[in-house]
Amino acid sequence: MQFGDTEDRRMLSDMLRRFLAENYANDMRSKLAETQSGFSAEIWAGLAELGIIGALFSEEVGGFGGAGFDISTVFEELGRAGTVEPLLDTLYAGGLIADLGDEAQKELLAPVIAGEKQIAFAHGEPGSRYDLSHVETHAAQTAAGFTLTGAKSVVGNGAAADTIVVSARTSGEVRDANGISLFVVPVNAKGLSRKPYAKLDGGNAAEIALDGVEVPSSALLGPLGCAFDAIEFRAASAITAICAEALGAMEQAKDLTVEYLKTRQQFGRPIGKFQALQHRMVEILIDVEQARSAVINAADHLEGDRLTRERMVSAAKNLIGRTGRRISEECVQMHGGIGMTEEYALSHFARRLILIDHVLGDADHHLERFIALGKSA
Amino acid sequence: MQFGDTEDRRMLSDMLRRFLAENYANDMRSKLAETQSGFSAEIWAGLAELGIIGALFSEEVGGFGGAGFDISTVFEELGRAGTVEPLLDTLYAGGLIADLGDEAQKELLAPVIAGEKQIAFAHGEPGSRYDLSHVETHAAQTAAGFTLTGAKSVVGNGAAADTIVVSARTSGEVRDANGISLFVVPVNAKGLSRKPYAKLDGGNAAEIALDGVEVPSSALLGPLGCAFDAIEFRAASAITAICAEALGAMEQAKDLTVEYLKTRQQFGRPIGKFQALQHRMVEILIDVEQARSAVINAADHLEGDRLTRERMVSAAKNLIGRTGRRISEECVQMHGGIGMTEEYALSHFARRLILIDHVLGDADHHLERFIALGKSA
Amino acid sequence: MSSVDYDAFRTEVKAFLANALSENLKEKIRLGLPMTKADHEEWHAILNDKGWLAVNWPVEYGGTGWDGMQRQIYEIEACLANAPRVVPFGLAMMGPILQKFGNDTQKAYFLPRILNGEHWWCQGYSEPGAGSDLASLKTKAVRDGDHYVVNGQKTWTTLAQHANWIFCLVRTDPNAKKQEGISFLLIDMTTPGVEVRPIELLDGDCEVNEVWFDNVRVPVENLIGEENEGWTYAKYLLTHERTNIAGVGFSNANLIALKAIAQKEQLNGQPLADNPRFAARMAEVEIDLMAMATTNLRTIAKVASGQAPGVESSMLKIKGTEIRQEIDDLTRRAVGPYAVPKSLDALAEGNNNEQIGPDYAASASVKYFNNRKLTIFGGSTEVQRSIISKSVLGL
Amino acid sequence: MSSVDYDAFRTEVKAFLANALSENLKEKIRLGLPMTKADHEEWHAILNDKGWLAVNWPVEYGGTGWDGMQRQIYEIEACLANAPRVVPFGLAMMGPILQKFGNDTQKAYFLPRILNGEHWWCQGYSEPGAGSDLASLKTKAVRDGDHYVVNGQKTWTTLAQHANWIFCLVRTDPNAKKQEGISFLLIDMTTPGVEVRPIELLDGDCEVNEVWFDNVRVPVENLIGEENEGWTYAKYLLTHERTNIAGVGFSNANLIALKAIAQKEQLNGQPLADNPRFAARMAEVEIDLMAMATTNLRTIAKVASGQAPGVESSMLKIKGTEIRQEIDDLTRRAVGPYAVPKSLDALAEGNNNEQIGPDYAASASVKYFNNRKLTIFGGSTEVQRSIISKSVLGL
Repeated sequence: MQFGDTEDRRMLSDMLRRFLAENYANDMRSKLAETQSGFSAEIWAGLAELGIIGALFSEEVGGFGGAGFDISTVFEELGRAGTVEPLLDTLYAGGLIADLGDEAQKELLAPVIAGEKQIAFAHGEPGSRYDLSHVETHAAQTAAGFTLTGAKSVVGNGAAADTIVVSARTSGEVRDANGISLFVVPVNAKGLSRKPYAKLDGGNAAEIALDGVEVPSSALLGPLGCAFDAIEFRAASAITAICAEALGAMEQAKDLTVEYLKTRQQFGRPIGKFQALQHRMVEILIDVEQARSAVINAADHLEGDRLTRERMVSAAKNLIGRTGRRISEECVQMHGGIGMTEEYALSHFARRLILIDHVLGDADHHLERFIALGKSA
Repeated sequence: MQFGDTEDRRMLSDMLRRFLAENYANDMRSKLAETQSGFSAEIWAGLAELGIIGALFSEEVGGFGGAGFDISTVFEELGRAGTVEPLLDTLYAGGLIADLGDEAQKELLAPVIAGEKQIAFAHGEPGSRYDLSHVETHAAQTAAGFTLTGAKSVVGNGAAADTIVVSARTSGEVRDANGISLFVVPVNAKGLSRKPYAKLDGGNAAEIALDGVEVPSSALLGPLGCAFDAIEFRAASAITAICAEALGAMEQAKDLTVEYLKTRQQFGRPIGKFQALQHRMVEILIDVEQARSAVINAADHLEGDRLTRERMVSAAKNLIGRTGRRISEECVQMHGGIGMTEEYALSHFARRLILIDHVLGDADHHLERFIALGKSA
Repeated sequence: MSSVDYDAFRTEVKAFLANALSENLKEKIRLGLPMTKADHEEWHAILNDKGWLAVNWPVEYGGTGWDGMQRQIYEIEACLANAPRVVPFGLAMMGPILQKFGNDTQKAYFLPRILNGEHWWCQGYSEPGAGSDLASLKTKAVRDGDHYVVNGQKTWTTLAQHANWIFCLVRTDPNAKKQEGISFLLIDMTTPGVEVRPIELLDGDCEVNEVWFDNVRVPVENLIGEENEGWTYAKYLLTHERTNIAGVGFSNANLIALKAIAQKEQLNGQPLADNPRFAARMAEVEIDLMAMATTNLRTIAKVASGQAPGVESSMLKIKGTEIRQEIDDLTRRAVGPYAVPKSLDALAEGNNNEQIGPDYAASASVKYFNNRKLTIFGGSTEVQRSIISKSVLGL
Repeated sequence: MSSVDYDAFRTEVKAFLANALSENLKEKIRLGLPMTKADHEEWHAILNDKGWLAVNWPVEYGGTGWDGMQRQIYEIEACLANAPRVVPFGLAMMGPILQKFGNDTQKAYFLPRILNGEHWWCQGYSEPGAGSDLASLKTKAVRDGDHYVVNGQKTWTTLAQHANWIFCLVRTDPNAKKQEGISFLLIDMTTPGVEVRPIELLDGDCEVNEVWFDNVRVPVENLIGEENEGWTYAKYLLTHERTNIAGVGFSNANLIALKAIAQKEQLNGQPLADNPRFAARMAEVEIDLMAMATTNLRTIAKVASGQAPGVESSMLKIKGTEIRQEIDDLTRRAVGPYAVPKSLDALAEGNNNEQIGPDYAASASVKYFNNRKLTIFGGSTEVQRSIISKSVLGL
């Protein structure tokens, strides 16, 4: 019963928390929102230097971590500080390269871990919603390699990425798990065009059009048509990560609200003396502890058998989706107007907690998935 | 915008409220629970004498009312007083006789309205749950009439009834709407056996076995195989009635709780001074007003076109199911232990509000029905 | 009330709206794009020409004189037609207060200018330290000859950036306790010393503002009623029947829009609208709305029969905003991953970015976030609960 | 803790339960039938023979000495096997208090008699005027020579009808304020002047009682610790790790039973378990339970590492009872119309009525109603919230 709480991870967590506390101010986010990438290059370099990017990858590919609890440790701190840097996309795309790449492809990871290159995973499509197996984008085999045609939507870090892992169908029907292949594509490939934009909760994304993009055979990542299992596994890592981030954001939202209840005076006393608010605050506290346990369960089973892992991961994303919404809305409501203002940090956490539910499957998606997985148990 | 509130109905309501306030004591219910019928013959006679049973039927069959708002007016008062007398079953079975009966059959209603005879509608079956068209009980046509075979479950007033309206299939498959017929059967018919029991919230019911019960052709109520529309319409009346009863029970539960919050002292002041309880009490008040509007909507459309009527009725039963549970649980919780004791009236209302959801379709059933009806709109 | 032919009225309203609304306005409302000042003014002028701008004013002041049922019909139809809302501060708030408590000079001067758009009003009640608690109101007005000199700060002032007049609660007696010693003052915002600063909210929108007063000189003629009696006048709006506090029209139109979105969004190859759980949520909120629309009509009937509403307003505010927020929440959830892009900017006027995802998705998140304010502003849900608890339940 | 082989332990527990439980007991628990005193005594004796009766006592007093993980495993397996719960008043409450605060004579006399069943304890804290608020405790004990004379009334005393001893909070200093002036007294219920009166609850069950004291003479040796310090001892149980406060074992077993019922119940020709909304509710509560089981283990680990829990108990109580009630609610809903009959009576011993509907339906409503008490007794949810608000949030 360690719950992943090792000495090393405690040090990692302390270090990261200190770094972000010192370098991440609330007003920074609104400035970053005006930039093309939506995030801070300095922070990114700092994270790389601290080894935070490396902590997401195994030693085999040049990292020094990569286990479920390494990921959750890092992302909880990122969530607590409200960072907008693209670590999630790095973990997702980078993980696929680490798992499936040949030696040449794995070399792409060194500059990523060093913070010098940006990557993204272009998987979602206009009609896919949260379905991981929904791939309409098509890869036609040619003499020299493949030609990619299709559209990818809401590609996280898609505006800033130098290299993009693209999923495309090489066989099968639109929602088949079989027949999906991955390709490593440089952003300047001919026929690839991006419509970049900011995300409402910070950072960047892009709509990506693939209009007959020709890639060599060496662009194929992993075996032809069999990428689904790897995508599912890395989605599980990414979901664990984003759940841990949500946990950190919940803690921050909770702390800000408790502090506000203690200081804000109304009717001659701190509003935290009003019992109705006290009792609602306690529900938030309980939600946070439930979320923490859900994250532990997911992280703890990330290296386990597929069925248990996926059930734990879907359970976590469902629970985080439900509690995240409740915490976001309740914390704003208990603050009143001030909780909605951009200049006050809570608004970022409130927004982030809501929008996390729109990434990698919402609470409904994962509940239905949890039920389906239960039937095959 | 009268919402059914006429001078006549106000008088009916006042009269009934006064009668029940004077004659219906809380400790009466536990005594009645020990009897076979589970209800009070004296109260029943009193209700008949006051014209309350008659108010549920049209003048054509010897009553003096029968409209949606007549029904809701009566049942709101019954609910407020927490009566356990079988008016719902009388309305349901009697309504079918009124709507479908020939002259001879309609004559059965006079002693019912006079309070001298008891009736029931045996429709539900062990496998039917809340599906009105689920009828497995079979009626085979014979030279002299019909032979009924099957099992009926949780037949309200089934233990006390003298005459039972029985639904049986004369054609079609188990859940077809077509092919259902109704028969008027005396309880002493050969082959009809009853397992009588008390209901948890008062009154009686029975499991009824039909083991080759022979009835004459004159027992057929309405045209052969075409009873479904009449059943659906009378179910709508009965649902409106039980929703109004729930509304009355909610009001009573609310009033008891407000009173308790004002008088019960804890930590040196009435617990009603604690803001957390105040705010929850307000939610109950809002729920009650929503329930009142839902009852009005149902009663107001009971004589209207089928689709609107059924949508309003299912909407009401769904809303009442949801708010009834919330009010029941919250009122008990705010009372603490005392709210659970049999000798204190709240326990009856709390139980009744929960179990109403198990009669004539629960909140889930009616929500799905509301959605299906919306598609055919 | 029964003399009105409501069916004919509804037909007339529909016909008018179909004719009067420009494509530009309809499209902006449909997409949830921000309205400019000119947009508002365009619509107000059209309504004023028709005589339908002041739905809750009596005919003698240029209002419609409609009964409650007519107002509910108009509200539902206007929302369904994607008509912009009427900015409420002059029409629904300042107007009724002037009519009830203003003197003849004030009425004659201000009322026509609300209708013709010369005056754009905003509301100066809230202060940084006094949200729901007016006892701690700090903005003060000190009498100096035939002027008041006003100093202080108001906040959460919606659309103050467009306004040229503000009605304010100001403290005129610093020694009075609680809600006493407060006066109701009308201030010309072009007076030197008035400054408006925008507040950016979590949806990125800048609808609300701070308004600062630095030695602002206000003629004493601009006092409403008696000095130190301001709370009485302000309170009138809380207990007086407010137009549209239940938001039946908004909820009805938004629910219909949600259903259309749920038909278009696909989930596992089926419309989202056919997903049993999503369908159930839409149906539950529809059922709640059907009941609330009747509660609203019951309240209107009660008022028409001469009874004062009061607590019904609070109940309708709580339930109405809850329903609106639930519909906004479902709409946000319906659009799936497209809730994430900051895509409203791309659609806005003068911006030639292309749209991201389906057009109905653009405003889903922003509207959800923006409308968190519904349960905060205008008397928070918590404040309404306390009012009801005290006045109805006697707790 | 890591030296224990938990898999082997689980196997041992399973094997023991499979062997030790009589069909009669298993069937009663499965059907939710009321347990008689003899039923309880039978099971306690079996556990005591095995040495597994006192799961949270140290070995020196005859307990198992199990660690927290072992206790959770045992609890889950015992519930799954339909074992009766161990009556907690002697084993989980009186025992630990005696071990911590009792003197040697008290320990030597009482502890073995808890184990061998000679003493059946009940808990005398609550009074009609003092539920959560012990400051208004009225039962008084007046010193008279080497006895206390006790007068007053306790209420909500679970299973007092079976008990021969009661541990009570009594007021020994009438002038002290709040929780002071209260003593912790052990009373032999066969003493003249003790009377037990049943309270019938809304599920028709008579588990709780009033206990009246009329000049009951209690030897001073039966005082725990110091006079007027009783609240300190009583409080210990609230902050001390309580066995099974989260109810993981109950919830787990009940959820499995619910799933089986939902497979059997048919809705439109399909198992209810396949109805998307019902399946979703079962899945959500399962997800909540999975998280809470981990929260429970985290708390156990914290205690094992020497930290005092405290507020975790309150959180687990709130969430644990919420989950249990949700499962009870779904079970009631699952059985449909068969929730209505008063059918448990028909199944009970010595009653030859036939069963009404499926056997799993008989106790569904009664259990739902009975377990409304979970959020009321043992420190209501509201009281727990206030404790957490104060101690963790500092509000």
